[in-house]
Amino acid sequence: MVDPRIPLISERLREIRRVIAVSSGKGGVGKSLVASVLALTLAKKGYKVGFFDTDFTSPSSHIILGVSNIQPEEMNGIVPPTVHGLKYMSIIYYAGDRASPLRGAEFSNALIELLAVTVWGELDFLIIDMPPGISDATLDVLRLIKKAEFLVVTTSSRLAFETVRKFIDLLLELNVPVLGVIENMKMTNSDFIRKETEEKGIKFWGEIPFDKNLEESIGDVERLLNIEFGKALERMIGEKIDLN
Amino acid sequence: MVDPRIPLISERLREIRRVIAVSSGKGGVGKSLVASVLALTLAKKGYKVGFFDTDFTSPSSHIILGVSNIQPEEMNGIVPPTVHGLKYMSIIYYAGDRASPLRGAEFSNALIELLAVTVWGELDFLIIDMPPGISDATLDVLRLIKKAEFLVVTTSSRLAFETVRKFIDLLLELNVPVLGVIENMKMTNSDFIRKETEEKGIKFWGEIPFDKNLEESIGDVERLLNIEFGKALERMIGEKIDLN
Amino acid sequence: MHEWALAEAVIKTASQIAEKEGLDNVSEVNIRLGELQQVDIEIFKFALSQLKAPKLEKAQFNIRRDEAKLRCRVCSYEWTFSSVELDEEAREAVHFVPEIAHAFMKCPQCGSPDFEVVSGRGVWIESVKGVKRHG
Amino acid sequence: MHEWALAEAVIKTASQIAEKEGLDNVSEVNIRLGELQQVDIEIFKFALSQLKAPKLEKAQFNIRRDEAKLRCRVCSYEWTFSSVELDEEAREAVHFVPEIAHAFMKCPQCGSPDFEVVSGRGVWIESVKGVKRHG
Ligand SMILES: Nc1ncnc2c1ncn2[C@@H]1O[C@H](COP(=O)(O)OP(=O)(O)O)[C@@H](O)[C@H]1O
Ligand SMILES: Nc1ncnc2c1ncn2[C@@H]1O[C@H](COP(=O)(O)OP(=O)(O)O)[C@@H](O)[C@H]1O
Ligand SMILES: [Mg+2]
Ligand SMILES: [Mg+2]
Ligand SMILES: [Mg+2]
Ligand SMILES: [Mg+2]
Ligand code: NI
Ligand code: NI
Ligand SMILES: [Zn+2]
Ligand SMILES: [Zn+2]
Repeated sequence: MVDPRIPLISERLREIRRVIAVSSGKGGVGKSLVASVLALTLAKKGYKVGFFDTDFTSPSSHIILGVSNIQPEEMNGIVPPTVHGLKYMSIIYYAGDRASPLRGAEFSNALIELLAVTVWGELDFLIIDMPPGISDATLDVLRLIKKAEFLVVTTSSRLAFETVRKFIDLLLELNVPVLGVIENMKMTNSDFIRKETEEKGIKFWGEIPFDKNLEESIGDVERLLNIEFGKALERMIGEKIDLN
Repeated sequence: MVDPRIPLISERLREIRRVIAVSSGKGGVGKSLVASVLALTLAKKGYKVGFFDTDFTSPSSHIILGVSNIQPEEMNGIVPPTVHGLKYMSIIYYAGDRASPLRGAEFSNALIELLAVTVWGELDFLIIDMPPGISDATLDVLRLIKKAEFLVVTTSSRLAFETVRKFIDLLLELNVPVLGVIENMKMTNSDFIRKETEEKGIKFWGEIPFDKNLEESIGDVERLLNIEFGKALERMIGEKIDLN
Repeated sequence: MHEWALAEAVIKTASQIAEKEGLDNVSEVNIRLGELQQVDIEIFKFALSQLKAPKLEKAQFNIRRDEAKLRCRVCSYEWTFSSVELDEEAREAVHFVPEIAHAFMKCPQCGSPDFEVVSGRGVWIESVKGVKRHG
Repeated sequence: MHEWALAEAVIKTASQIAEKEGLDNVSEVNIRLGELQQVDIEIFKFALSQLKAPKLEKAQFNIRRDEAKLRCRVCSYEWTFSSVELDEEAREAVHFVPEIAHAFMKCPQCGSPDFEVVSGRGVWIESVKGVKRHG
């Protein structure tokens, strides 16, 4: 018995130039916010951008983007609707605001299904918002999306970096491209994260300060791009991503 | 083929009066800190307390407790070492500081193994530090530890509560006891979380302020118990847990 | 109709299998179609016939329906998908992502969403038969 | 020796199976012991003999070793646990929690830690045989 979906996935991703998985291993460090604002910023610069929220049991990018009442189109597959200039795919189209308790194998199956049937078309960037943990999502992206590059988000906390360190070591051991590390919600001026990152031979993208205006900007993308959070990320994107 | 571990689990947990799973669904809300300080506080009050870190792919309670170089004893099973008065069990005894990328089914198997072979003995409380996500860990605790009560941690953020709401709805639908909700890292004075919690008929345990002294107290349990974080949690425990 | 995407997956994979096994001409492709996904079999068949790849021109597509059976991981109760009443929205969601069943269905005996799809989840290729390449 | 805990699991579960199937006297318990966990078979057997529950007094414990086979989920390469060199620390860790293999081992072909334990993971009860209760 052969699963016919797997060979189709690379075909579906064929016309995508770069895939960036915004990841960490640790939860609550700002992956979803970084992924959303990264995608929005690239779209604003004129790139064709897809955005895929793979945190199926606790999706949050739809809240950040202020999205509701949209559905993909069925056309030789599933065509993601365009939201704020992004081709946006999320499990919420199917689960709505219900809890979707999924075991790892079920998560994996759902991810494979969506990768196999989603018609992204031609994209400059596909941004993937990853769930926390070093588990099915990470392993499946590594296994199924060979061209994925990882952008790693951490906070300044030792608790976050304990996991992030393991996550990065895994990527390096597998020779997977690590685009860089972002230190988010910075409140003090320790350079612990920068040092640890550079010691591993990885680009330190910089710091995003803890932004008091962030919470009230959630759901309003124009504001998100214009507060400190959005501005800091925009600067990093300009400096660190090779956008030729 | 029958898995002989499952029937042994209830036997292993027989002499434990109460099991409290510190959970959320969301990552980075302070589950590990709340679980650790809850366990320490109960132990300080004179209760017999076990503490089980089930976040196998990103454990952090050992950093919070400042634990290293300890190993369980082998005696008709695995006897957890006592750390700061807690019978403490963690995957770090076996994985050390290596990354342990585990798919859900593997997580589940490891959890079952540890539940089957760990000899807790008589306990007043077993505190479980849960990983994020609504996945194998949650489903396995529900399936295997029938007496588990859930203490739910959230932050004030809409992004956190979006997931926490789903998590609570799942528990309520299954008629699982929800001890209460803690609003952690409080920085503003909105009463959104309190209201939402009480509307669901759940006890609101209260707020833990964002504590600037927390980061530097990680690894030093005496300090953890004496900063605002520890004091706030101690007050809640005194008021909200029925400790007869 | 995302039935076309599923058909595309079958065609592409059957071609790859034919290639790997050195089949010049594929005579039959045996497909198992899980009930859970509620694939529209007429559209699916039509898509298969339209998408035919070079080596699959003369292939016959045999489609076997696989009943969807579920088993609760908590209480071991077993039931069939056809015995469950689901509204249109839920059916459509499960059509696209069968795992979404966990958001809409519960074990009829104990109420748990922690069940296993024992059979009848999605689309599978059972076998690809044909004439081996000569030479 | 946590072999005692594993033996306890077998005894307890075999007793439950005997109870459920209405067996008065169990004559044999067939056990499959996965190689990955590196159970000390002498200690395990001794523990089984010491722990015997009422209905299991005359039971014979047949233990079959199951070779540990691994398969990479990325490149499909298959290998055996016995072909891998692991240091003492790693062996001991895997002895307690077989899944910890994912922290210490990689696919010999592609280097991925994303492999499956196809067989030989842990302890299983294959069957419990005996005389049915009369009455
Ligand atoms: N730079 C920042 N300043 C203030 N709050 C932030 C910042 N980055 C993230 N947050 C907050 O942290 C929480 C976690 O962010 P989120 O993007 O959901 O993380 P993850 O996806 O890693 O779980 C959210 O409540 C978010 O509003
Ligand atoms: N009340 C608080 N004040 C300040 N920082 C906190 C507080 N609670 C948690 N943190 C910080 O938040 C981060 C996440 O905490 P952690 O306990 O690891 O969460 P989880 O287990 O839910 O992932 C850590 O860096 C921790 O130091
Ligand atoms: Mg997120
Ligand atoms: Mg934690
Ligand atoms: Mg619809
Ligand atoms: Mg040792
Ligand atoms: Ni369709
Ligand atoms: Ni042992
Ligand atoms: Zn059930
Ligand atoms: Zn491999």
